[in-house]
Amino acid sequence: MDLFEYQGKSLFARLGVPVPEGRVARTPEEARTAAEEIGGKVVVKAQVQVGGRGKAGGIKLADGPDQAFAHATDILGMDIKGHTVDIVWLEQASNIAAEYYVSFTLDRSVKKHLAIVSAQGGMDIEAVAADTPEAVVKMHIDPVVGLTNWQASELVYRAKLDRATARKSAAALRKLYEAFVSLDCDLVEVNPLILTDDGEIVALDSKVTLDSNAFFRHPDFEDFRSAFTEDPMEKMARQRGLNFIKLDGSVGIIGNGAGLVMSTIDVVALVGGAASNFLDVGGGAGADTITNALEVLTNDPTVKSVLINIFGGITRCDLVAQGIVEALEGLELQWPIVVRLDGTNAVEGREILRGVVSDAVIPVETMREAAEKAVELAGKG
Amino acid sequence: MDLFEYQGKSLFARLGVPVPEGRVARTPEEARTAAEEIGGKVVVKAQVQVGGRGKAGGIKLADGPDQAFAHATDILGMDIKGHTVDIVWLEQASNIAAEYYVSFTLDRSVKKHLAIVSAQGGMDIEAVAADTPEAVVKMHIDPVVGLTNWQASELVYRAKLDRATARKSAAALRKLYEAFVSLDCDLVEVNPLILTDDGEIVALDSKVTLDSNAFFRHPDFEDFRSAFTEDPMEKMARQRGLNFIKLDGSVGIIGNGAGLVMSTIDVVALVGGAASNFLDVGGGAGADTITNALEVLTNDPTVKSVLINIFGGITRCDLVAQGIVEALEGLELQWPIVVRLDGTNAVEGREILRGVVSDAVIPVETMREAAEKAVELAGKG
Amino acid sequence: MAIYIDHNTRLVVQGLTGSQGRFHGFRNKAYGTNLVAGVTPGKGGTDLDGVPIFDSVAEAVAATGANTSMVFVPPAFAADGILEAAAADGIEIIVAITEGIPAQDEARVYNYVKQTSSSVLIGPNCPGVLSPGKANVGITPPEIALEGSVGVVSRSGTLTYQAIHELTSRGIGQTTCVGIGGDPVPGISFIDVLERFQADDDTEAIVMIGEIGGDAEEQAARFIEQHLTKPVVGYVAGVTAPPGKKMGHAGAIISGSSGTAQAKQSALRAVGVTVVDDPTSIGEAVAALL
Amino acid sequence: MAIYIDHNTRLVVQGLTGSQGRFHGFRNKAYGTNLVAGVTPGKGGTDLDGVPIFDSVAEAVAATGANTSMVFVPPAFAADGILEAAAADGIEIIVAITEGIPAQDEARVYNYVKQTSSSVLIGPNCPGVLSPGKANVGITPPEIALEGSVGVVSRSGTLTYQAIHELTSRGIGQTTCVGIGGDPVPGISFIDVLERFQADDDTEAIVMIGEIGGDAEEQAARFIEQHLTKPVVGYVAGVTAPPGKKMGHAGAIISGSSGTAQAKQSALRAVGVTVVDDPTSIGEAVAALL
Repeated sequence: MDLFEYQGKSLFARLGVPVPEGRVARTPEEARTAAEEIGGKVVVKAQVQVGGRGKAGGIKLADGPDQAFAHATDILGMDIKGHTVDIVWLEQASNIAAEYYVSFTLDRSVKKHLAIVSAQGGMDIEAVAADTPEAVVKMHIDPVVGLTNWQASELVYRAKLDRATARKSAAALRKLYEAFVSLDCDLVEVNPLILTDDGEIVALDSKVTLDSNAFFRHPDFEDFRSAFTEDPMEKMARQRGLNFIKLDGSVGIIGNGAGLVMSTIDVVALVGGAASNFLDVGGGAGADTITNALEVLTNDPTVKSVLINIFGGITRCDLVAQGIVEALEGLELQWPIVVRLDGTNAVEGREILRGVVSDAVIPVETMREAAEKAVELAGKG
Repeated sequence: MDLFEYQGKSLFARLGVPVPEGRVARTPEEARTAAEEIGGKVVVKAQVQVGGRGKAGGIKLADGPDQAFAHATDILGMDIKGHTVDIVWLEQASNIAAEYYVSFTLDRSVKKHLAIVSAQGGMDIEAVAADTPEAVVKMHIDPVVGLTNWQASELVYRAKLDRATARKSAAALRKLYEAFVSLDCDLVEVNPLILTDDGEIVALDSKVTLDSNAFFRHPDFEDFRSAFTEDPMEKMARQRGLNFIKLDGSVGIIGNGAGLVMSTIDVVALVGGAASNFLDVGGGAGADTITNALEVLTNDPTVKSVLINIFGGITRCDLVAQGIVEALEGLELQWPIVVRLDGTNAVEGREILRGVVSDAVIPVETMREAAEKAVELAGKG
Repeated sequence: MAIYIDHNTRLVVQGLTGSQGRFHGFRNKAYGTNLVAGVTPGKGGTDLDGVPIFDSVAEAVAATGANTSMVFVPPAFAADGILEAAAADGIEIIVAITEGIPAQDEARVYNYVKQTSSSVLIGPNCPGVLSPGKANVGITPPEIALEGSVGVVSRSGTLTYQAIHELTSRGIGQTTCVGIGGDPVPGISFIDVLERFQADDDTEAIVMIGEIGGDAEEQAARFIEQHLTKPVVGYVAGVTAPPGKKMGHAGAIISGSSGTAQAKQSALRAVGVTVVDDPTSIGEAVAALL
Repeated sequence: MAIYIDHNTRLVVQGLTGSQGRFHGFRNKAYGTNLVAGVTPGKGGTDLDGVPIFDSVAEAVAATGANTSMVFVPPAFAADGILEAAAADGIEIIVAITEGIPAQDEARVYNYVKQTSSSVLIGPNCPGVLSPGKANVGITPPEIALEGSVGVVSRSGTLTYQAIHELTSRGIGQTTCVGIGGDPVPGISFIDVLERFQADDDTEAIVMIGEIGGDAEEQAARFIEQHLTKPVVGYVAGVTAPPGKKMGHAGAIISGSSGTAQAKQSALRAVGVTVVDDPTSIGEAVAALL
């Protein structure tokens, strides 16, 4: 789960990473009050889960409450790469002496954590890495013992961060790594981590991705979600325990297992169609799960046909068929459903479907055939 | 550094290990007040750094403040194996359903931590281990990852602790191990760890040895010492950075390095004498260090002669000789000093001593010769 | 022959008394797998349908000679369960089925097991291993499989079934089918399995199913070029996946151009792998190679 | 020949710019040890009397080809320093001189280094290694040593000097003198050193100095019985030490009857070691065996 900048900073503060003092505002008036409370010059920053907000005009310096009000008026409601700005973060303006880049993530390739540090933060770090790779220092960290003192120190010196404040930088790296591990993050990125005029190290931005598999250890993290403006369909799917992502085509896809669903989307594309979504019912889906999945798709006007592709393992095909029958009875479905069932109890499932076969429910034998039929139907719809 | 029971329990409480509510008392009157504050039946326990206080009458149950006063009167001032009782600990009496033994320490033989757990705590655990070794479960713990959940669980089940409260016992083991590691202990021993009538797990005793090498991480630990009645000579030596232990003989020993000093004591015994102390000046001793060491020994009336045995490495023999000369000038020494110098700057050191050779300062060539001479002089003294 | 599991497998199931553990453990037993023990702390000394239950893996191994453990415990405890299995002398193969283990736990456990144990870790979040006609340790429905000469290895659960199904429906049997799981830090990787298939005399061809994210397929391609003489049919899911979107597997995150399905397909084709666009074509492609 | 260090040693000193590190590092250099670098974070790019200083061991190794590191950093940072040396590719030998490292740090570092690195850790809290005529890495005063054919291994610092002195004063030289340190969790133990002396053609006899506490001497006795053909002279300090008293080395704690000097002497005598009662007799005893 990707956090807003201000949410990530609240986590940094818990671990003792210095962050500028700031306030959240959802209206220009709140922004004015926030600026008054903070005092002095403040930075008004759009809170969106996408990069490039600075270039898009989503970050502005205000010399006081009135200008904060004006900037918030401009920024709130702004569209940045498809994300509408509902929240601004106002924080004390910093005197920047140097801007660093720091991140911690998992390097799947070597199955260890990876630290990336550069003295050239604040700008497009990918461009820095491409143009001057030696300016971007990478180091693997064994998750068994974590980031050691010597590694933090070596990162600071190899990346050529300011030598006079090396210990403070190394300490900040250790705390950010501690946040990465103890808060179960998939990513902790700070760009820029700044050195201030008076020699302090401060996290001026935050990009934090939380591992939702670990929320049982951090029950309060669920609260972060309340700040997000979630797509209603994605929210509905999530609340029903379904893994849903909206796509651009017209064939609704329901399947069990992420790999099979991805593959189904590919095959739909291969035969000339386009999926309108990714919807994985997971393992062990019951009749209810299938009904729920179909109900989610009724909210999507772009769907013209639906493909249900199930290879039963834990999932039983008879329950899937039962769920389809129940959906036909209880929901007003506007599109035909192509169904392919294989694996556990497939024979029983096909038998159940036989009773409802019509122009609206079309059983097929193979995945490819299913894709072809669903695409054909979508073209007609 | 060995802690008193109540000090160890204060550390357990920090980590969330349940301990009975209690108070310290140094007078019978304080004991009465403590018993009033605690309420109900209380146990009055002598605080001494030696085992076997129960058998010696150092633990008594009181049914209220008056009896607590009476017991404290009996116990305070009592001598238990050479230790005078200055402090009693009063705590709420517990309803004991079962008594376990638990300890965590380092197994030097395999260089890993060792957990020892038994369902037969409360009594002499060494006898249990000797008579029924299968009742004492041992398990090694890799210090790199520490005590895992499965290990805590396996310890509980293998040691046959109460199954209904197994999770609580395992949690207590984890917390005690956490104390052992995070508080830098050489030993954490709880005998008994009890199961109460109402199903709680409580540490009813504590034996904690702190690693003084790690005090830089725990500056508050130094405060524990204020409760100890330290031997004045040992205290004086400690304050001067000398490693001193009182022994029973008449030959004072000063040397550099624990191994050399131990060896010197052995050789003194070999030639028929007995050392009055162990005094290691450590590496890099200066003239002051030697003067300090000699001054410590002036407080010991049992000393009849002193043997200074130095093999200079970091330590320079000329500085040692200088220290002896200064001590002769500044202190009133009641005994002769036999001096053996070898290693770094030994030639210079012997040259310095040549100026003060007398019946009171006798340079010798070898360690054995030094021992023989010192023992001979002690016999005359 | 088969790899990882066969007639010599002596299986202990950690979490056998849970509903999933029980269902799949006994389905594996019904298939002929030698299920010797279950482990559930606190239930030691009882039995479940004749299978003895122990408080710990060590006790189960001591009493039954188990050499393979299947981990079916909830995500919050699964990492600890893997450590327990790896620490038990005698457990050679650990098959971790559990889905949803925190990534930080996986990273720690993977590295620690590698540093301190010779046990082979398969998964977590994988369908397990099936050696048709010999043993099944995992959740793959065994009736779709057929004993034969093709090795199957896959990052995706249901696509593994799909691949097995395509082979079996053409009468092509399998030596062993291995689901390595799609999590960020899987135990064994493609390379480990490819190496075993190469060394297995009965395996004549290999089916490898990849997906977007990471570079495991690219690493496998380099290994195939250097060490494999047997023909490989490959399939990679996620060709049309939008960049940067998570697709249910935490593993399936595309970063920049690396990790795309196209890049993986190209890498595999470049080393002679027959890459198909559609899982339905897997059977056909293998048939053409045998 | 010599063991651990010789003419091929390329030494980096962690903490060379501290007063102790400087004194001993340059005394080692003066003896002929090839001191190639110092490491002090923050002082990288400077030099000390012509020896280049680096911010990290990895940089020092990359720039100078150092293969041996001596750790001379304060106790609070020494465990981290050992980890750094062990992680640096190319560092084969780590000699940790620092005294006073917390026991919990030692336990963690020892096990982690063993699990993840092939580096040999000597110490901590040891006088180091001296191969007379070849190299000195540590704090042993080199002028007391003489090149020759006796190997010395000891848990105690000053008793090592004493033993070397007794040998040299009788004209008996040494191949290598190794102080393994008296801390609760030393890196290499007697057995590791005895094994190297046994394999070293130039070493004809061995002097082994033990002390009370632990069971390292008893373990060594078993090893001597099974693997050693060269004569060994042993000495154990602490015969008259009162039970249960600490004698300055945290290691020197007696528990019950095991770990006593008498038990150690008996164990060594039982496997043919010539055990002397007095360090002054070491030279005589060795002379009788050669």
